Amino acid sequence: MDFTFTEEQTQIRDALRRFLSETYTLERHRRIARAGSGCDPEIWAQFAELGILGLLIPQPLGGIGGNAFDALVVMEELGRALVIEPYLATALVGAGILVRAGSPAQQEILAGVAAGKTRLALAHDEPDSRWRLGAIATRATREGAGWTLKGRKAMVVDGAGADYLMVSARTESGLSLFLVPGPTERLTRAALGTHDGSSVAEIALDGVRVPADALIGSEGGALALVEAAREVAIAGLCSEAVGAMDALLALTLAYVKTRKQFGVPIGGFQALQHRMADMLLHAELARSMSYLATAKLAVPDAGERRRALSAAKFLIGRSARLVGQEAVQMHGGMGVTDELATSHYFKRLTLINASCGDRDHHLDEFAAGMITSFPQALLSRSAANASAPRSSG
Amino acid sequence: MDFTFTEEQTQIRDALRRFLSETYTLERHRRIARAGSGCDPEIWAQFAELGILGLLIPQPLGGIGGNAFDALVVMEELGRALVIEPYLATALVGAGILVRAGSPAQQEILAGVAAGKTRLALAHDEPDSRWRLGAIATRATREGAGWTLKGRKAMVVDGAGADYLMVSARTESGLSLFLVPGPTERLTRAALGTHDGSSVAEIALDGVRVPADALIGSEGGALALVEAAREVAIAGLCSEAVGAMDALLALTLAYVKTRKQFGVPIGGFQALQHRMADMLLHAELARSMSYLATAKLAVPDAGERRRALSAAKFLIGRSARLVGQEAVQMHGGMGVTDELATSHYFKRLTLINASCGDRDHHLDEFAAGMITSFPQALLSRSAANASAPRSSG
Amino acid sequence: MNLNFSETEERFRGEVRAFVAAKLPAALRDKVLGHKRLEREDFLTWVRILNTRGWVAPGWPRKFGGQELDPARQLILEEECALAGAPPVLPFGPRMVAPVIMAFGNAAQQEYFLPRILNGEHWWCQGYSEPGSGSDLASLKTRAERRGESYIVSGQKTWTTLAQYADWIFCLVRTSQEGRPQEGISFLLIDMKSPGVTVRPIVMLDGEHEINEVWLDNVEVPVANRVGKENEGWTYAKFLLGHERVSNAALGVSKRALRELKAIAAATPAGSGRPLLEVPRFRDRIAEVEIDLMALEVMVLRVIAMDRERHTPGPEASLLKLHGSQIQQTISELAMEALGPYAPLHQPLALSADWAGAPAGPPLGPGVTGRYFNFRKTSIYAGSNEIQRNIIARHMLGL
Amino acid sequence: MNLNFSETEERFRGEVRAFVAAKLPAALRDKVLGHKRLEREDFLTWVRILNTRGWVAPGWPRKFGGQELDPARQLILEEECALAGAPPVLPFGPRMVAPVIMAFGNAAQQEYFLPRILNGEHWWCQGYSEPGSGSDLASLKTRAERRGESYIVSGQKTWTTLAQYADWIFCLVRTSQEGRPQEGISFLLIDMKSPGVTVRPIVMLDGEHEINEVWLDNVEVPVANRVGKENEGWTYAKFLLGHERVSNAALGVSKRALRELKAIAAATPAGSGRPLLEVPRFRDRIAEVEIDLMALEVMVLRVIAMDRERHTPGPEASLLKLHGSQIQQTISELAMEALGPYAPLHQPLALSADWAGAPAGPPLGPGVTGRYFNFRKTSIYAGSNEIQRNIIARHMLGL
Repeated sequence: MDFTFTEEQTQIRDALRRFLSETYTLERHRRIARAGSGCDPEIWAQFAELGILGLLIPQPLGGIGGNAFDALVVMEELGRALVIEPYLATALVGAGILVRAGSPAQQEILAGVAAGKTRLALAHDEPDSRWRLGAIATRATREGAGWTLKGRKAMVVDGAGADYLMVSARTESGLSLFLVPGPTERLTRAALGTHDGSSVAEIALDGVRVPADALIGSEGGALALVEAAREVAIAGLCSEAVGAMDALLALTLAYVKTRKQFGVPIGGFQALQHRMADMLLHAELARSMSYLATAKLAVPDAGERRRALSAAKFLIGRSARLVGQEAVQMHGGMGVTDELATSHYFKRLTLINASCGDRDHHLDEFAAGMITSFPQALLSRSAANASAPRSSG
Repeated sequence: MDFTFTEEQTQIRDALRRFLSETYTLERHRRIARAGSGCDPEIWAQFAELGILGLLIPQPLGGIGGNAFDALVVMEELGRALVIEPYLATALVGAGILVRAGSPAQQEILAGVAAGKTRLALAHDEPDSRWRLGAIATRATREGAGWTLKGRKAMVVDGAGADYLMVSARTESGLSLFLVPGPTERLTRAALGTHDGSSVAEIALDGVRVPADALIGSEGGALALVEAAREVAIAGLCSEAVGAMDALLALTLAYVKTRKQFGVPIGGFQALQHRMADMLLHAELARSMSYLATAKLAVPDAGERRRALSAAKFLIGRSARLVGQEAVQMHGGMGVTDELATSHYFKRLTLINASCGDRDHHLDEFAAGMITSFPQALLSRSAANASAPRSSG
Repeated sequence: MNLNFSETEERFRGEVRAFVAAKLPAALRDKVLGHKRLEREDFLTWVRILNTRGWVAPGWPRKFGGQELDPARQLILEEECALAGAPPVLPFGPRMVAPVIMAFGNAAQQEYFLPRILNGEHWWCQGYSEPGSGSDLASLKTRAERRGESYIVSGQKTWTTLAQYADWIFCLVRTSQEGRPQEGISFLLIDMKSPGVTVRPIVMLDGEHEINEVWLDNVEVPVANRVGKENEGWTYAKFLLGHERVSNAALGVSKRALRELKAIAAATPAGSGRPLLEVPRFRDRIAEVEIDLMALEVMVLRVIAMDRERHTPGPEASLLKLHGSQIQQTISELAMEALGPYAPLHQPLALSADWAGAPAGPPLGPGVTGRYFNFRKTSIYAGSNEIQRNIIARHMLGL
Repeated sequence: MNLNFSETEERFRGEVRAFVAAKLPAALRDKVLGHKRLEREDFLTWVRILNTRGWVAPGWPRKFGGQELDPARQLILEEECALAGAPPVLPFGPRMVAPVIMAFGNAAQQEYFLPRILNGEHWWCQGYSEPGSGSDLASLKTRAERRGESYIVSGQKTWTTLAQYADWIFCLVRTSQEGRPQEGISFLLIDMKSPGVTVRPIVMLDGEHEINEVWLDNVEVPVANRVGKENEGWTYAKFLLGHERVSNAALGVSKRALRELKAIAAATPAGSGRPLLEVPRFRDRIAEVEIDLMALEVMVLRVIAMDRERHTPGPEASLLKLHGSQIQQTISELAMEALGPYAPLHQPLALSADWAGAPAGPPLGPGVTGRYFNFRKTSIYAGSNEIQRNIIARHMLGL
């Protein structure tokens, strides 16, 4: 067991934190959010400069070949600084899929990703799929050497700004994934803003033609790719939430130590102290589960892996809710304004819960796995002679 | 609207409270509990003397012809004094059934009930029925002019001490109810103690023969009777819980005002003050729902009536849990001993939740009613044009 | 003991229902039920309609133009209007400043101000809170210096709801530095058009403009606009706060919100062909908040009865505020959770009644998440829930 | 970063598992897993078995008979023993008084007492709390007056777990009234057989006898039985409290309890042919506490790693105590709720291993509700959760 970060990870963390604390001020955040695209080109270029856009991309393909814990470090810092740029969508999810399953031609895109020139978006969820990865209605039919895609995608992170979309669709042999350039005929993207300032898109595919080599991986093999991508995204969101909670807790702590009511700092009131102790507990539980989620990404047993990820996403959603709501409450009126960073962290934490499955969704997933993994042998022992009348004990 | 009690009700309350506070001390409670029968003959005789055993029995049948709010007043006081005698089973549930549906011959029993000479018990629930009133497996088959009963009954309050049991059983035309003398051939009663000192029984009916006139009400008409009895019991338990919470809150308040730590009364600590404010809120919500439950007992619409009763039982179970757990916690080590009344109230409140359906059971009942009563018309309006792609807002 | 409304009360409910059905403009109703942004004129339209029936401030004494309606009927009126989709009657005029003017103002003030509250000519806002004084109201710093027949007022008020629409503001100001902080406070009525008054919007976390800072820079206020005696404003301020009894329970609007929550959950597919409303986990939570709302309603009726009994307000209103605010927050949170993956969307244009576009996501979705964010305020404003717990501990538990 | 146990740690786990499987008597295991009442001999039997392998106090330094096992291995040992159904090794001797004797006792004390803790000859109990001093430990009143080479000790200790079985008690006593309350305290080791020592049972709310009052009436204690210096006992007391690091998290026993909860829920019919374990509402709650337990386990490992890193215990143990106690309470409450209508039954006879009868209700039922009642103590003992929150606020948040 080892809970320390490597020297390299510490370097990434320090460099990123320094850059963000100097550059990514609340004012800058607000400006980027107002601009609507959810991505500041200058920031993005700096991310490339720092090397983090190529984090998961092997060196031969233009990246730095980092691992999941490197990603954890980065995501924590992005969460701490309220970064809304679609780093997760491009650098972890999108690049992850191409590294794993892209053809050599497709993988050529990755150098551009690492260099900050190309953005990627996974277009999988649909209007009524509510996080159920298999509930996909979009269809791809063979036409000549290529495919024709028809359907709708919803809530695609960075869907309007991405250079390439990875679109999932049903084919005869199951779910398949296609690499589609962002601007493509018969494909319309409606950009939508979100409460944290990032950008998502609704995408309509009205008979989009793609060539045969647009297929990512094997035909019918997309569900495994999407599941793996979702797992990476969950771990990333968990780390981001931990970073955001750290920052929010620190903000709140500073506030209650200075804000005076009735002549004393409100941090001196025991009722608030005890609630802040609970906030810290929940933030630390969240950190623990974030570590666990990232550690389990590499576990081959799918059941064990998914249970850990669902557990983490559930618990972190719960922690984020408690920490967020309490932080706002302790800030009083200031907490519900746009002025302080407080409300922005609160909103981001709330929206993280609604990304890649909320608390309910993941508790359900976890519980389903719990029942199948429960040793039925214990049952027979306890179920024996269930309800005969007995004399008193 | 009127939230005042009548002069008569105030008199009943005062007389009962005076009697119980003088007589039903914690020591007495403990002695009765230890004796195991769950009923002190002297106390019972005094209840008869006070008139409360005939509370719901019309005057011509030997009682005082009171109403549901009179019963509320009595149950609150019994709860306040931690009375474990089976008042609810005999005077409200048992007598209520005979008043409603008993034959003139059966109703002759009621004078004995009012006089404290006769106790009644409803034997309905079964080992696997888990509060579902319809899940009854006991059967009654016609044999000659009478009936033969076969089956098992579980957790029958005062089942071992009652002079008469009212046993539900399936007949060809549905569920029927039979009046069976306590000691009867082929009927065995195993008395069991509970954590609050009261007594319940497991009952085995191994071919019990009863005459034709043992039938209470009409054949196949028992479910309505049992449901009505359950409603009366729920309202009674709610009132009892309110009385117990009042007493427990008062105890706790007195404790935190006198118990010193670090040189000051612990009631001066704001963290405890805020939690006690929540205890009071929940106790007052419980009182409100107890009033509502009793008021709705008389409503003819079964759906409305049951929803209110389930709502009350749920909310009061929730309040009882919070108030009970917090009271124990605030008493510290003293709270988990047998020595103070605190733990006895906590236990009784916990057990009330497990009587006549717990929080989960009643939330389920309420929610089922909620969905059927939800105006489906609202649905069509909102479901219209659900998922077409749109331009950004 | 009888928990039912009386026959005459039910008849009154029928009258209200009929009146609202006949008089509430459909466009305004749809705006309210569709959670569109309400403009100044929307509120005033409804005030003028209500005033034709004397229902802007029906609890006022007859001599001031009221109907002396008892609290139960006021509750019925408020609830029926809310359920039918009428805009709220804002409390600042009729339920906040007016009772103070009636109780402590002089005849001239009563004659001038009260009718203009009823007919909507004066929109009032509240000048209590300051940046440094939230829960600790008495620490306020805005100063009023006497100069002849005027006060010269300087300072800053904040959290001033809809001050951008207001004609008048009632202010607590410091007229003396002597004694305890509570002792040197006076209660002034200030014309918002006075030179030196500046309103600056505060953007809320949902991006909307609902509250403001009000800056007072050497504003000249006639002494005639002081209510009651100099330096005794704290008494009036407390009187005013004690007057807000049951409306903080937000019974009517929470009933409407619950109805809407069920509609959202019924329209949300949750897999296996079931709507979310039938998923036990979610259904349970809706059921629980509905039960909480039932209990709140009985509590409100009990408090009304208690007030009537003893002729003076008690501390129980704190219980109503505490529970009522939590219910509002729970319902708004459940509605957001029902949206599931669509919860993040922010579509401010869709909140404008003029916008012709169709919103993305579920039809009832726009505004839902913003409302959850916005409703965090309900446990902060009107005496934070921490303050309510302090009041309960002190005045109901004797701690 | 690596959250897995190392290969050698996993090998150690295998050794423990094999040892327990081979050595734990089946009757004793069934008694533990069946929640029968454990007698003095049950605990001692297991201590003697563990001692054959040096595992009674495996973390002790080798020179005192320990194995200097690191905390991770101690955790593995404790967890495997708990899961297999071994009785707990009570902390009072090996993990409470022993570290104090090792750190501050003299050679004679070390030679005499330590081996007797390992072999079970001395059963220790804890004389800290007094009726008037719960959370406020330093306010203790038990007095020790020096008379020649003895102290004469008088006072009352309380909440003394299993004092009815104990041979020795370690006591905080007041040897001086000077200075702050913390300053006049000494740390004495007292033979329970000394004249003047009386043990009086305290019946717990579940009807069981687990804790006691210990009365000290002019008990003569040799000065040689004082650990460390006179009037410096507070330092040793705090050292002792700081030493209980991760075992308050109750990881192993909670894992066992969760396994049992699932078995109960799987064996409970809940209508429509489904067991309670598959009713979403109930299943959700089990799932949530299982997730909480996962998080607790990682937290425990993190705290162990932190301690190793900085060589000194930090305040994080308070987080473990807080979370661990709540998990214990939640599991015990869910088990009770699973019993449904049978929860009220109290069958104390069924808790005796000798009883030949069959209990009423569900086979796993007896003791479940009593355990829920009893486990309210977990948020009260070992520093109440209020005290833990105070510690967290002060030492981790700087408030």
